[in-house]
Amino acid sequence: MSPEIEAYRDTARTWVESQIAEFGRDARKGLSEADDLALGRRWQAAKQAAGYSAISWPKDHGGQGLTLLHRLAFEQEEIKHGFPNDYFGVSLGMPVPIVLRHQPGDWTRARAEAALRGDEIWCQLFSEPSGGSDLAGLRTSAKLDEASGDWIVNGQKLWTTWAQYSDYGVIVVRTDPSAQKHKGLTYFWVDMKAPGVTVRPVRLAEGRSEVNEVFFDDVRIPDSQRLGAVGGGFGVAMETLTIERYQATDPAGFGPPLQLFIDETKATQIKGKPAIEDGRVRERIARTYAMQSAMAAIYQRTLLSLAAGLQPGPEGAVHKLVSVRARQKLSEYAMDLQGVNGLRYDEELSRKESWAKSWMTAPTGRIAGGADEMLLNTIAEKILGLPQDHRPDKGVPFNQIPR
Amino acid sequence: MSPEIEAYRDTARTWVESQIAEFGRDARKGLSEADDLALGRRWQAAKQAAGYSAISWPKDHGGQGLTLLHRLAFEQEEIKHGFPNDYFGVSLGMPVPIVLRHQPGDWTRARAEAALRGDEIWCQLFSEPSGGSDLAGLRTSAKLDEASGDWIVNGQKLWTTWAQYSDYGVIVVRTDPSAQKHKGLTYFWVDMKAPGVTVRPVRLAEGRSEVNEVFFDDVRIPDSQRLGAVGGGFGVAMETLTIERYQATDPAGFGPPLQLFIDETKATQIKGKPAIEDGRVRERIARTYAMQSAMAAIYQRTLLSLAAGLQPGPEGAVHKLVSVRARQKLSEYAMDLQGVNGLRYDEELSRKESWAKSWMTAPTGRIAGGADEMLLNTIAEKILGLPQDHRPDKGVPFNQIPR
Amino acid sequence: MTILYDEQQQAIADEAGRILAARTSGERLKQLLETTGAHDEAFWETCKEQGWTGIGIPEEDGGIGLGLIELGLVAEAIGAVAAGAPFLGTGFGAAQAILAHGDAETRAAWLPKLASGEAIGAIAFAEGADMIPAAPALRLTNGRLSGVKPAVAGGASADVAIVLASGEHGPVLALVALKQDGVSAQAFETFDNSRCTADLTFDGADAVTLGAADAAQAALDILSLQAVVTAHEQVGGASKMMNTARDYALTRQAFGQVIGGFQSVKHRIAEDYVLVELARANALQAAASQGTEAFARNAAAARLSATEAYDTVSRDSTQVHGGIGVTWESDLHLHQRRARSLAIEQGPTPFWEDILVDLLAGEPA
Amino acid sequence: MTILYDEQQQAIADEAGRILAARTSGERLKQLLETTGAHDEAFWETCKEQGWTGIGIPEEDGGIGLGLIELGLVAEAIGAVAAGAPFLGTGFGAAQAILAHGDAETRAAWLPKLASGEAIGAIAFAEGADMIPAAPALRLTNGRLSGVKPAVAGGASADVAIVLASGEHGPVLALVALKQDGVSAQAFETFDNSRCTADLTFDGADAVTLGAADAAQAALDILSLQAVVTAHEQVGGASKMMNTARDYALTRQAFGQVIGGFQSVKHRIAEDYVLVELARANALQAAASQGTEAFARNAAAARLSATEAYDTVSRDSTQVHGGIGVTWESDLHLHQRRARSLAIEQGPTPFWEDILVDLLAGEPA
Repeated sequence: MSPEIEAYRDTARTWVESQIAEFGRDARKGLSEADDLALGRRWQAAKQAAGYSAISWPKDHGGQGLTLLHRLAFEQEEIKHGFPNDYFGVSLGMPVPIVLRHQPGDWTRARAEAALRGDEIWCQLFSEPSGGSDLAGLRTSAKLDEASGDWIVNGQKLWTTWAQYSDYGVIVVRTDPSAQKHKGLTYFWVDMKAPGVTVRPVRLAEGRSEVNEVFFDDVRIPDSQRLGAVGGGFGVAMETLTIERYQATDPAGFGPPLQLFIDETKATQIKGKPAIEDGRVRERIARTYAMQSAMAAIYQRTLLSLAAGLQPGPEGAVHKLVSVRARQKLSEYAMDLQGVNGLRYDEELSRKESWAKSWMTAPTGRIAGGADEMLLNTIAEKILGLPQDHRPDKGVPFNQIPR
Repeated sequence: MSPEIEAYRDTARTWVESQIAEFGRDARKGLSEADDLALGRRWQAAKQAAGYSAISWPKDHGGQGLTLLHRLAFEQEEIKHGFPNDYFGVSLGMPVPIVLRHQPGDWTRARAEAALRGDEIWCQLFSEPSGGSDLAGLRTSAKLDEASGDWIVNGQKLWTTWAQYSDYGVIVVRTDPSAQKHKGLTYFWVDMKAPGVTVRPVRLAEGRSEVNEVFFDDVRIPDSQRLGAVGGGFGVAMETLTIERYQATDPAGFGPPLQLFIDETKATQIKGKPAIEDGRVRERIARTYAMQSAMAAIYQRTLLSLAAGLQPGPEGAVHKLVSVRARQKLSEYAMDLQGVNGLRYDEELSRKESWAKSWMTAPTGRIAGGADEMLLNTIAEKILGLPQDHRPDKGVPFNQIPR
Repeated sequence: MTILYDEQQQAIADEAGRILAARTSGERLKQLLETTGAHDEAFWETCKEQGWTGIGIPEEDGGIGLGLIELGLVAEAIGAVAAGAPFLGTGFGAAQAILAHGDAETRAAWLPKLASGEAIGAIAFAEGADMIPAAPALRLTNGRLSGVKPAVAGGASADVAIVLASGEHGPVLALVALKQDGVSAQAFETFDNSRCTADLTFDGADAVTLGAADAAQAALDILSLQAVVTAHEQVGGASKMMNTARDYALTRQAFGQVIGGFQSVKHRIAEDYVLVELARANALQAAASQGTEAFARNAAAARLSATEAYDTVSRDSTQVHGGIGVTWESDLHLHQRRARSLAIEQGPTPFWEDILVDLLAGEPA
Repeated sequence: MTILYDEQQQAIADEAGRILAARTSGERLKQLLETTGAHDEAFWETCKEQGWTGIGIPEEDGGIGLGLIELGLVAEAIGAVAAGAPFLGTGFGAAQAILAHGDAETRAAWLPKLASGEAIGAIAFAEGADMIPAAPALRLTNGRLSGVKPAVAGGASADVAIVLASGEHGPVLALVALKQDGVSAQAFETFDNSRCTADLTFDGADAVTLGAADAAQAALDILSLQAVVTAHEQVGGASKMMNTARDYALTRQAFGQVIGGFQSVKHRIAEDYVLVELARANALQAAASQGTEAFARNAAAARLSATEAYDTVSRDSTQVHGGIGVTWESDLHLHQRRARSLAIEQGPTPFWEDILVDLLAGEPA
């Protein structure tokens, strides 16, 4: 990487390391979620004060006006220490930038500042029970109240991350059910404290509940909160999803590092010999290393392309497909190698520290943000030019698609 | 199995073993294909004389009038010794029985007798270049010559096994291109020596050429050679394919037995120790054994079901999918374990004796008689009741399907 | 023995499935996940009431004297509902150890109670990654046990355990009553709490040496028998998950069609069907070969294919369900968890691979 | 070193691809399959004429002094056409051995000839399954070699070989001219005959000991360099097979649509794309790290992912093609064969897995 980025990274590292005691992994151990959120807000404020939030946003949006490479350099340092930044990832990643882009102005600037300080949180209300992968199949409706000019929203969103703590959200709704499915959608921002909005956390198998069901019951949204044209919601939604395309990635698929597997297989035995001497274990270590090393090289190449001003392709699909699937299998095998001790489960350990936790949370990782099948379609269609799947609902008015 | 079948098997084994010297694997070594075919005809005649051909055919078709279980018992004994029976498998398996069924009579009886003696061979002309898996997409046409009442056939068949040695064949052709694809087909038997029939062997990657292209150039077929109704050809073709559903199977996927792998890994080394002590090798032996042992148990269960008068399901699809795919991978690994000696290739060795030959011929095995994808569709649709694939050509007149 | 079920066997299977469907619930299983060391009382009562606890025990010892095939069928039904207690399997293992190596007194003391379910049995051979330790850390000296057996399935509730310990002249199998001073069972958090897994600590507890000449071989024989029962349970779970995925794929719509119409979904379920059928065939073949020379080999093969099937199918079924599949509410995670606890409890895959290869290679390698 | 190609490197790749497409043919390759020990003269002439033989050799030794990245790009282009001679890779290995361990005289005698392609080099370390035998059966005594090196790639045509032999004080690397009395090369039938594989038999042949202090380590270093070149060749072949499958899937119709519209085909090709991209990334990363501490690790990783990619993609591509894919005429089998010969020649997968784990674990295990 360029010397400028490396210098920036060094400065960032020094600052980040000075914050570990107050905000790092150990400081969070044992906190209630409310206390952890409060700590998170302080961490966000500290980053903002130190000039490390919104690194790649334009200055007139309240950002630092630096490049994506600066942001990624900071995030690579930040990610190492388990800071409480989860609550703000969606908020600052997509909803706030899209609103800034479509409705610049004082009110929005004030919201962005509050969000950057961690005082306010935004969520993204896209998915619905009727279709996780099929965004355009959504059914939540908005009807125009001719008298007031407001839109009246009814329906249900699902998988809305951090909705339970959100002050605002962006939402796609169906405003014309007689149009084809992609064409009858419109995009708004919405006040999550408005009457008729009900948030209900969804408990996941592994116990976390950062995702929610959100019910809309005659919720009134002024037309001034519309982003883009009536019927243009699908386009704005796609624009939203592409804002934050490059994030710091993890070749270990957000599971434990391979080194942990190596260390453990040195310490455990198979038939009286260190497990690492067993060919089955060696095969898995070597294959995993080769995969992770390639993922890291691809990521490095992406950064270099960005630095060279090139627009990189959809490598993210490859990364997620491969790394999370591999993590799931390796986690299972690591549990096997512990023998009966593989049954132990410590709720407190993170998915990067515990194979059992990593295994337990892997299914969520494989589904969230694009299931394997969708990622394969992305690769096949966007990169290789293979045909789209047959879609019987194509060109059919939404309200005439059989359910 | 029942004592009756076991007694039959014992008798058969004794007879089969008495024939090894004259017809077995070693007797065939080094023969030209012409000489091998001649030996094969004598082997077929010997079986016929001894009452071991057409074991499960009705007596009035020239068979022994015994059950499928008798036939399978004989075949399990026969298969062990590499007799030259390949040339007659298709002939006696499908074409001759279907003609006997649809056109019983003296002429057909005479043909069946000649086929059972090995004097005549029949082939099955179904597949075409335009569609291996999509039988109903065939394009070879037959037009009725109103004057003579004969059908004039033009087109090309492909993958026709042993066409180069065939005296007769059964063929499906398109007699009505304006009908939907399944409905415009008609079924005939055809004299392979008729004017306008040209057979050209297709060389496969591994060198064998038991399959052929067959060209039809204004070939005249009398209407008396029609089997079934005009337009009923697809049904007769399906009937043909279900005649010979149960054959002696091989859990090793017609590749080398697992014992060969075990023996070799005892004799070769990895890092100075017998390869069989290496976990990678152990994993493959154990997993392969488990798979093969299950396949054998399933086959055994099928036989018991048949014996109990039950109609077993499409287990054949499972068998072929799993066993041949596994054979391909195991063969590759066996080659790896030989190190640089894995490069050696002996054309003379069979795919059951040589890992390299097994690997080289595995792709053909995975495609012939149903590619993996078709087998998975069979399992998904026929057994699990999942929907058929989208088929844009469904219900469309054949000549209006885009190509 | 045959490998087609007869009518009586089919009736046992149907009845077990019917009763379990009526008496078990996902809600109760999820409550058990949130406690440590508790089991589903209603399920265990059912096992006792139906006589399932006595299936593998001879009539003269208080059981009903059926075989592995019948027990396997019940285990398969149990696997389908991911039932909330491991005792049927662990008790079977304990009973088999007593049948094979116990003297008349031990048989009389324990078999009728195990057969009726009045006593809960457990097997405690493993120490960490070592399923059958050559030199167990647990020591048996002058009839007294000292040391720890970690992570014993059912250990939190069991009344009696069969342990592998180091005696004066090498490894021995011993029977130890667990409700005595000198024994403590420490249940701990697992990802599948109704397995009642516990560390058993012995501090001079009374134990009876069983008459197994070769204790390691005897332990393996017992594990093999248990493995066949477990393989059926795994097949039951895998089959249930495969069918759940199939049913979901037939109803869930996306992009204008049921998702079962997409080959990615359709072929995945078909591959899962194949894994289940292979595992089922091996499980039944193993059960049917009890007492023959082929049994050990068949048991290992059954264990391997059942573990692969249940792990894979539960992974795939969750994937087919998408977001719904990873919710607490969906119950799919009950099988995800059970697939792993069953995969580990009686020896993970590498252990059984080694057992099988040793058998196939004709000598320990 | 960077891991984005610069313009000059891109030009080398484009030019190599263009020339090879013009000068090679599947027909000629298939003729070579039917002879033993012959190679594609036109291809080898092209290598010499284009200066590819000298890429990895310094200018002062008669080469053109470019690096692994450039040689890798040429190898990738060669892999795409499954070209009919292994000499570019084997000669590179021999030259690297001489560069690292040869004295001035040896360098002067061989490097210019290897750089011009006048001499063909080969590497002969392996003995059967053992890629780097700890105690080679080939013996070097008083400057004379005796014994056999089996299955040496390029051995049927090579002028000089680097061998690993047992010297008086343990293993040594030695250089042996092959066109002398006392050496015979016995080409034999392989499934990929243009590799010119031969057993080399030495009967008192003159040989020069190379100054490698740790011969086994030196042999591994040379194999690692060769492995990176081969990884590029494998990536070239895999990528070609992936694209061939893609193109076929876009044109071949079945059931009324192009087969690329079926997810079973579409996702298979997408998975193959992933394997190719992983392998490509590792190959380039390894080439770019030549001379650094990470090189050995990167080379092993590159070798592993390239072998997996080429084997898998050629298997899958054939499968996507259906019946046409298994015909002699289709040329796909040229890649099927090449995938395997490249997988084996420089050490099969288990060998490289062990190398990599030893490096990662910090000590030989």
